[in-house]
Amino acid sequence: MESTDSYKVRLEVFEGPLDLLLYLIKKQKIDIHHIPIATVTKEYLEYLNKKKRININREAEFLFMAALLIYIKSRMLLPREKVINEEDPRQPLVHRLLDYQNIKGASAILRKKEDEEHLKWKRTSQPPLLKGEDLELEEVSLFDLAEAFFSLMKRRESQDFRIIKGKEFSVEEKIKEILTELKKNSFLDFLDYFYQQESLEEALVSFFGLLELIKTKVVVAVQEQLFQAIKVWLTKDYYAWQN
Amino acid sequence: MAKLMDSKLKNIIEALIFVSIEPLTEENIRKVLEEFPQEEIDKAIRELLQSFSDNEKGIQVTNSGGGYLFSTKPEYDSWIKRLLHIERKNKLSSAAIEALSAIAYHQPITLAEISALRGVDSSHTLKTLLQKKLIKIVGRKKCPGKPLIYRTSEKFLTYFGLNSLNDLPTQEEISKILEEENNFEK
Amino acid sequence: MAKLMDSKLKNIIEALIFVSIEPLTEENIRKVLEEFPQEEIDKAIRELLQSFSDNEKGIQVTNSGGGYLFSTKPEYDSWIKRLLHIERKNKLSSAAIEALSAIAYHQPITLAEISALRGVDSSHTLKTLLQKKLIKIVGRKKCPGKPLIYRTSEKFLTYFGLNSLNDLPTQEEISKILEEENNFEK
Repeated sequence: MESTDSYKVRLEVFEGPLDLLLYLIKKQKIDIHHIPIATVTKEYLEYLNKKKRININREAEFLFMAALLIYIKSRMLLPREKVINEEDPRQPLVHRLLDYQNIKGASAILRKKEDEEHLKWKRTSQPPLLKGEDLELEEVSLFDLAEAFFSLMKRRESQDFRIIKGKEFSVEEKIKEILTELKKNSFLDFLDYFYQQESLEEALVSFFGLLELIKTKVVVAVQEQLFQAIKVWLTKDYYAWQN
Repeated sequence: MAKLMDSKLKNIIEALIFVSIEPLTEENIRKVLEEFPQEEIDKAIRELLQSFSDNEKGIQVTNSGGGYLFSTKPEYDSWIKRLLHIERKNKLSSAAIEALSAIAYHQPITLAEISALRGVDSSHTLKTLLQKKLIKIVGRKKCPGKPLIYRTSEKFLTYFGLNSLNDLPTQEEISKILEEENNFEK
Repeated sequence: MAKLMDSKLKNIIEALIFVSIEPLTEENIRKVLEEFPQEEIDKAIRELLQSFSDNEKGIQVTNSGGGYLFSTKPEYDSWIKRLLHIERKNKLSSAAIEALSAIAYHQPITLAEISALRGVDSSHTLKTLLQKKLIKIVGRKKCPGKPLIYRTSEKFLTYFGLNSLNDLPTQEEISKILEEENNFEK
């Protein structure tokens, strides 16, 4: 259901200037191919006049059509040399009206089909047999893709704090990993190490592991100079701790 | 024995359609039943559709949206509304239906082209249709400004009970309804 | 006449059970069918249950969880699993769409970067996208750990009807579509 009622009240029931024009033509039972432009323009303007307040921004299309009608009328009134093959100034408008009329006709049929389909109720959820299965399936369009991304960005902007879910890493495992690295290379570049972590969660768990090691004085973190790389070294206590 | 076999195939297809929320395509039915010959599958589908045609069922299998789907029979609508406490289903606005027709018959189409066909700016309506997933963005037009281009979706077909875009109202049907409207107003 | 009436009641109940998300209790059935005598309703329910007992149906109504419920017959489970497997192969989960969008707009990108963008570990999702050939590995990042870097594939472009990555909808276009309503109401 379209939510904005304001959108629908534009000039009562008419969906647009073509709609109004079509109505005026039908009302006078005129052949669409031979619109008496003078009469129709007059009626069209009268109709607009009756609408006391026209919102220029919203009804601009109606005014534009009025201008177009007046233009066509003036062109038809102006005496000009007869040139064979010269297009009737009404032609483009007639084409638009015919196209539009077809759309209106199709809309009426689709509306009937909508009514018919509404009588048939469909299920909106999977039957219980399938519960528990991961069935998060969706048809994807380019719009979904772009929307997914931009809402992702929005979500991130608004989240200073977020809950991290996903694969689980244990602090114990990370401690073992860090110690293995340290034994191999005698020291560990703090930043390098974290860059290697594949997810934020993994990085956080590793960080906790490192804190644990520092707390128990098994390793020591050293920053030799301000803004320089932080390096982590094994301490003497490591060997004691190991036993 | 052969009889049992037939009805089994029909039953499998019925079960498959039943678990589908979206129309189940013949292609997917064939993929599932790859060991069965095409003719047998076709026959089983026909029999299945047939089995809902009498007055003994409250539900049916329909062929729309490019596949098969279960739904209730239309005559029981009022009872379902009672059960679900729904007075009436939301309909599309006339602007939305009009824009959909414009898109359906002129796709692929840009926003500017839709607006030109309708004579009204259609960006708001398009947004509604996108959100309802009745249309989708399918790329960009190769012209200055590279505007996005739109098409109707599978859901559009299902929504109107159409099996494919070939089932859209024909020019004859449209002319007929336009004539009827004119006569009615006279 | 009475016969027609009976089957109609049975059909209504069938339609009601079909649209219920939860098992439909007898109490609810009676509420909807308040103008019908209890015995007729009971009889119709019995007949309905009966009608699925032969070998001619792939679905059935069962009494479980305090109410009546449609389900597929258990003997067709293996076929349904086949279907779900096929459908899953063809479709993307919302996690996959999200990851794909992160890659599309941020490529070249590493797993760690995708996970950071999404706030969840994305290794599993990435594997799915690789299997579907919507993304590809294009090398390693020159940074510690030398993580693999990913890009969207040609198939990604075809899937979404794009000629090139420049054709992806921009932030402005999407916000315009999504936020037009707010502007409109101002």
